[in-house]
Amino acid sequence: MITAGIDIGTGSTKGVLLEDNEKIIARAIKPTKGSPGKMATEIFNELLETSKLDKGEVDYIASTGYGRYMMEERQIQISDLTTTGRGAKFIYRDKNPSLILDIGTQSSRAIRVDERGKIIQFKMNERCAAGSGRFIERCSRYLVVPMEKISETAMKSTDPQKISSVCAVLSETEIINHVSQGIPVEDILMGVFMSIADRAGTLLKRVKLDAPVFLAGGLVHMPAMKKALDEVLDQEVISVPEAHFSAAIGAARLGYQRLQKIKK
Amino acid sequence: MENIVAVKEEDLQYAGAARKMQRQLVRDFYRQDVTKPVVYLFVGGNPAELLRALGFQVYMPEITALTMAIRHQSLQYILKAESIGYGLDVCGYVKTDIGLTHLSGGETDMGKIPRPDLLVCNYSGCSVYAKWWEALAEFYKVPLIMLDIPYHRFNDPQKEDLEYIIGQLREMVEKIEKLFDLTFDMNRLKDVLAYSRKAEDGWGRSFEMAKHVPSPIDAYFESIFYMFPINALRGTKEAAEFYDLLNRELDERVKHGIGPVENEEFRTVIEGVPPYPGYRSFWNMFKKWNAVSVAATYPKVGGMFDIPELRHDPAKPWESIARYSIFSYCNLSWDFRRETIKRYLEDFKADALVIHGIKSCRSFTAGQGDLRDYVINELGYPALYVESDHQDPRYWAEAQILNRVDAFFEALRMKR
Amino acid sequence: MTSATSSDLIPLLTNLQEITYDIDFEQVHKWKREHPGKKAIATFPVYVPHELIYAYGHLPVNIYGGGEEISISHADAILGSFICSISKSTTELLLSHQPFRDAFDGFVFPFICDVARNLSGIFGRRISQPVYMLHLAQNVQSEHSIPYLKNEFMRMVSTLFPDEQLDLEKLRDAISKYNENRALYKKIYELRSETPWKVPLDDLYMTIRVGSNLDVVKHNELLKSKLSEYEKNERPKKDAIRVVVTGNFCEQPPLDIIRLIEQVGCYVIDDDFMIGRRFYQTPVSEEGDPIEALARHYLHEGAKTATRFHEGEKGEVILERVKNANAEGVIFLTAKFCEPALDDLVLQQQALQENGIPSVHIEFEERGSGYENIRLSLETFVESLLFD
Amino acid sequence: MQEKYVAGVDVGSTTAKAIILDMDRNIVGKSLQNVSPKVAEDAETAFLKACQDAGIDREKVVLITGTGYGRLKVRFGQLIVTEISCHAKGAQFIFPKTRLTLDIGGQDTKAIRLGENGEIIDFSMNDKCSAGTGRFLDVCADALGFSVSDLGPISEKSRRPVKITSTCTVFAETEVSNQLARGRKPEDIVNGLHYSIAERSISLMRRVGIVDEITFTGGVSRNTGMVRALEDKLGRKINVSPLSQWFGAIGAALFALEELEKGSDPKFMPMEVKQ
Repeated sequence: MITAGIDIGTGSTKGVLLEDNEKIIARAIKPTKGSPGKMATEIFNELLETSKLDKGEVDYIASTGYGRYMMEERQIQISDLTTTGRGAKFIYRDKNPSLILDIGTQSSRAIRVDERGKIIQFKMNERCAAGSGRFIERCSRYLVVPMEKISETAMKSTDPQKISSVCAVLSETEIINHVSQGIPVEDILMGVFMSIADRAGTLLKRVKLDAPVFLAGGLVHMPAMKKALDEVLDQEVISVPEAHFSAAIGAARLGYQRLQKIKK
Repeated sequence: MENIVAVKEEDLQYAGAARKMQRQLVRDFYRQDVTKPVVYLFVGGNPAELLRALGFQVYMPEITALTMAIRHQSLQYILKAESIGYGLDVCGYVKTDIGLTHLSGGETDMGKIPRPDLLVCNYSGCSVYAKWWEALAEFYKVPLIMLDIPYHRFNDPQKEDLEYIIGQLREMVEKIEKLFDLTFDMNRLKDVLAYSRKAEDGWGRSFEMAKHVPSPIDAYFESIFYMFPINALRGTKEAAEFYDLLNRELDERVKHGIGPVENEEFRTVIEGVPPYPGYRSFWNMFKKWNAVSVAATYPKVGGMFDIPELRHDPAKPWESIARYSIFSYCNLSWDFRRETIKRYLEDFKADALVIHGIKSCRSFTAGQGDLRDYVINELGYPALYVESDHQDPRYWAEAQILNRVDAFFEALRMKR
Repeated sequence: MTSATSSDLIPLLTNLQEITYDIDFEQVHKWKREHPGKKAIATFPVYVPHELIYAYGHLPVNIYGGGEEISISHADAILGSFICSISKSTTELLLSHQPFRDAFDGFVFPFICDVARNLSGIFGRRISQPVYMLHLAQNVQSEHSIPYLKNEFMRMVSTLFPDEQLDLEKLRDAISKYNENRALYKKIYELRSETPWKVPLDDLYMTIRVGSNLDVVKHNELLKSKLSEYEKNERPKKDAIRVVVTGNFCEQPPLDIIRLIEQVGCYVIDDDFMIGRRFYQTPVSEEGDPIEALARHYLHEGAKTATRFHEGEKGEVILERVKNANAEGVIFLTAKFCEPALDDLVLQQQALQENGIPSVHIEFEERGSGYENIRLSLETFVESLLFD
Repeated sequence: MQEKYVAGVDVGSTTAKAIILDMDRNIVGKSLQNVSPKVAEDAETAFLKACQDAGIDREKVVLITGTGYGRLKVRFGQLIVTEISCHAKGAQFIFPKTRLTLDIGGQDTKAIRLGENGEIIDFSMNDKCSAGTGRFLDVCADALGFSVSDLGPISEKSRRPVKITSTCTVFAETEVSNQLARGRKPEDIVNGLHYSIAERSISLMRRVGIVDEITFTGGVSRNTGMVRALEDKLGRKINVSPLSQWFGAIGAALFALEELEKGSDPKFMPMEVKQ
């Protein structure tokens, strides 16, 4: 049986095709631009192309992410917290994770899951976005360091300078101050990662930080993010690139679950 | 104008004497051994005299919290409290105290903060007090006594309000006698009250001194240091002696025309709780413009001791404690607060009002914008409003505050 | 006071939402036209003894800010940045909305929190009508609290109505009418607990809230009519989870959020929306000194909400509510910057966690930035209970 | 008499502006320079470009005032004045009857009340939150895929402005995306943003008192949609000038000039300069 999970996020849209709840036979990712609904369809078509499957051969489509209601082809929509928990549980299945940290474009979430990946508790960042990926994008623009280089640059830091402001935009004033005091760009950037890690730490403590932390979401690629988290959380956080697809995989797996139920 | 003798401040006999003694009192306080039962009280309108007379060691978590903030140590405790569920918008005092005492065992680099044996909630001017003590009572499983102080709304507190407070004070004493197997001794209370009175008279006099031009004291930035004895040690001999020393130092400064800045140019009244995490920087913003605060409301959070009728009185023990408790600054109606600020602006020959609003304390802050409007449009004084927090350094945006303070004094100078 | 006839109810039934959220207070203006010489008194949440005001023949009205109906343009400057929406929008109504100022002949702000208390001083400076800050007694154990509170209640009415005398018989009558009001709420909530699908949450909410604008007699009529409507309701039963919603509500969540809770698949069995109008579960004594009865009831029978001092039972209170509602989880829905609610939340969530009861915490504002994050949290919460 | 000039250099969070004045208060040179992490260099570049624009040697400029957030980076200058004083002064120089100025800047929005002689009576700035600042527009323009300079013309097409309620600049981006997804027209969203900022700006102006004449300064004042929204909400005309971005720098240069005329020690010299 083939189920599709499409995660329509604010930054990018991700999709997977899952065969019999276990095997990922196709995946796709693109930045979300324009209409989220159309984006979802595009990703879905790309999945069909890669897997050489016909639309009719996909048994169930589950959408997730902020645009989950906008995908017309969906059979069900599920919140991205639920799917991230399930997906991460599957991706890291041999390590039996219970704490998942999802740092996305607009918000960060700490999720506590049970044995099956079911959410026991979760916490999202409060209304200001200073703890999210978007903040890094702004810093990249302001400090004139391209996004691809941002992690690499930050890793060169020897004396990170934390940002204390709670507002993403007003943090820029602080960054300007750092810049004008002649603090090197790498130290400011690493400080930015450290500040995000600090906020993530607070979220994790809210759901109780008593186990290894597994990363999901867009920032899993960045070594600087991992390094900052390792330091702030005082443990080695676990991250694999595939975790970027946590929500999509989780959606596909929950889709499979629904399908089983319907068939009964 | 006094005859000015050219003397350098450091040559004076009492130069820095009060500040030195205050530092010593703080050190001694946090290093003292715990030999008696410990009671936690709030600063505003508390019955410390009664508890001292009953034989308690008195602690005020607000003072510990601000001491941590001024030493740049508050954030770690705030984060600890947030990690057990206290929200971003909860009062920083509450979070620092819970993070420090309940969650970290009270260990600080100044000494250990003991856990309480008794909590007395002197509910005067701050509704968070009740929430805070309810939580501590659950964390520590110790008795909690509510002492409900009615809000000040009338020109004189009415008989019924005083009776209500006095009735509760007597009930409190009886309850403590039973709980801790103690005996209340009126003579002891009167001795404690006499020390309080002496300290309050001295503290009150130091406020008056700022009427001199130039003012010998910064009635905000300096007085905040000098608040420690009146708030933490009121009713002790040390506190009474401290204000004697302070006044000697101030008399000497007046004699030689010495003030906290070299060349007093602006006299301000300051309203609001200070930004402890950025205290020094904030002070420097004023110093560089030769601005001295000549009166301030924050030093009166422990009591309006600039008004002689509101000081403790061994001749009227119950009544003076009750009357005092209604008039802690945060328990005052906006009518009274506006009048007080008007009085300060006029009596102390001030040029302007500076308001510092904080996120944590809505009791102090909610309505300060209305006050600003009143001062500018009804009294005709310039007023500046800046905002941050008294505990949480995440709200201290130095560049922005500096910008506002500089622009304010630039404008005052241009008008001259 | 004229008693309402059934035909009077028709506009209420057809325009429920409009009347509930009317910041022009047309119902109040109408009442005043019908009762020349009588006054309308605005009372801020959570609790003010309306019976006393009603006993003088005047109309007590609960005010709940301007919600989404008014944009904040003046109030930010007066109050500062870190202040809850209801305080800001109430101040905005005062400063920029004439029908609001004209509707009321006096204002009462009870000491439920520092901001509400301070509002009394801001209002007092800007209007000529009497403004009273009601200091509700917090010491439930002291024998001095009842005499103090009796005196405090009388100070309130003598500030509002300096030249009028209180008739104790009329006060007893008022207590009886408000007791009926409370009994009707209780019945509706019992019906909701047994058959939640019959009582739509948003309709129930507005039915209670609209009483803020009405004479209690008329509101009792409305409640009776609604009760029989709900009893006959044949809505299908949904596969939804039973929850308790708590927020120590002074500031009311936007109607869209209330609807959202039901939309994502919850039956709200117990809530404390409009807690001020449902402050007592038991009737106030109609015997003896009625002023004392009100004072005693406040001290010993009042709702255990965060804006009152009540020691050592926060966890028990919420556990009891969950048990009585036979609920699967708790939604904490608190107003941004509401310190009392944020403080109590910690102890309550701890108690739930220790007892294995799932809960979720959501913050709201009157004029939020869309409800996407709130929807996300609610859906996740429901999914965590629904999916295997 | 020797040929002499003064300069004002306004170093903001995104751009640095410089103005050269001659002794008769004529603007003889101006420049605009993007700000990079090398703020001090950018400030100097802005100054040199202005000299070039005026066709003079930098040595002819005898007194320079730095202003703006990066004012301390104007190390080649002698005076430092906050942009609040400078904006007000610049606005009153161009529109002498100005009694109230509104400056919507990158991170700050400020309303300044002025007396007849240019003295600042009162000022007010946005609080700890960036909602209602110029950055709010930048972010939303980005989300819509427009450049900031397009916003004015686009909003003119709007018939039914969308109500934007978000108070957070970063979350406003989501709101904009959601509105787009719901099929609202871009012009209506842009117009809604303008009204939302106008509302917040007017709230700030109220704190100091709304009095005639009002001059709208800063980069955002070139946005015709923003001007229209403000005028609509205020119910009166406001002054705008093609020079509005330079008001801070003009004011700064005027302060320098006045100091020269006084021949006295620089009075507006905060302590940082001495450090």
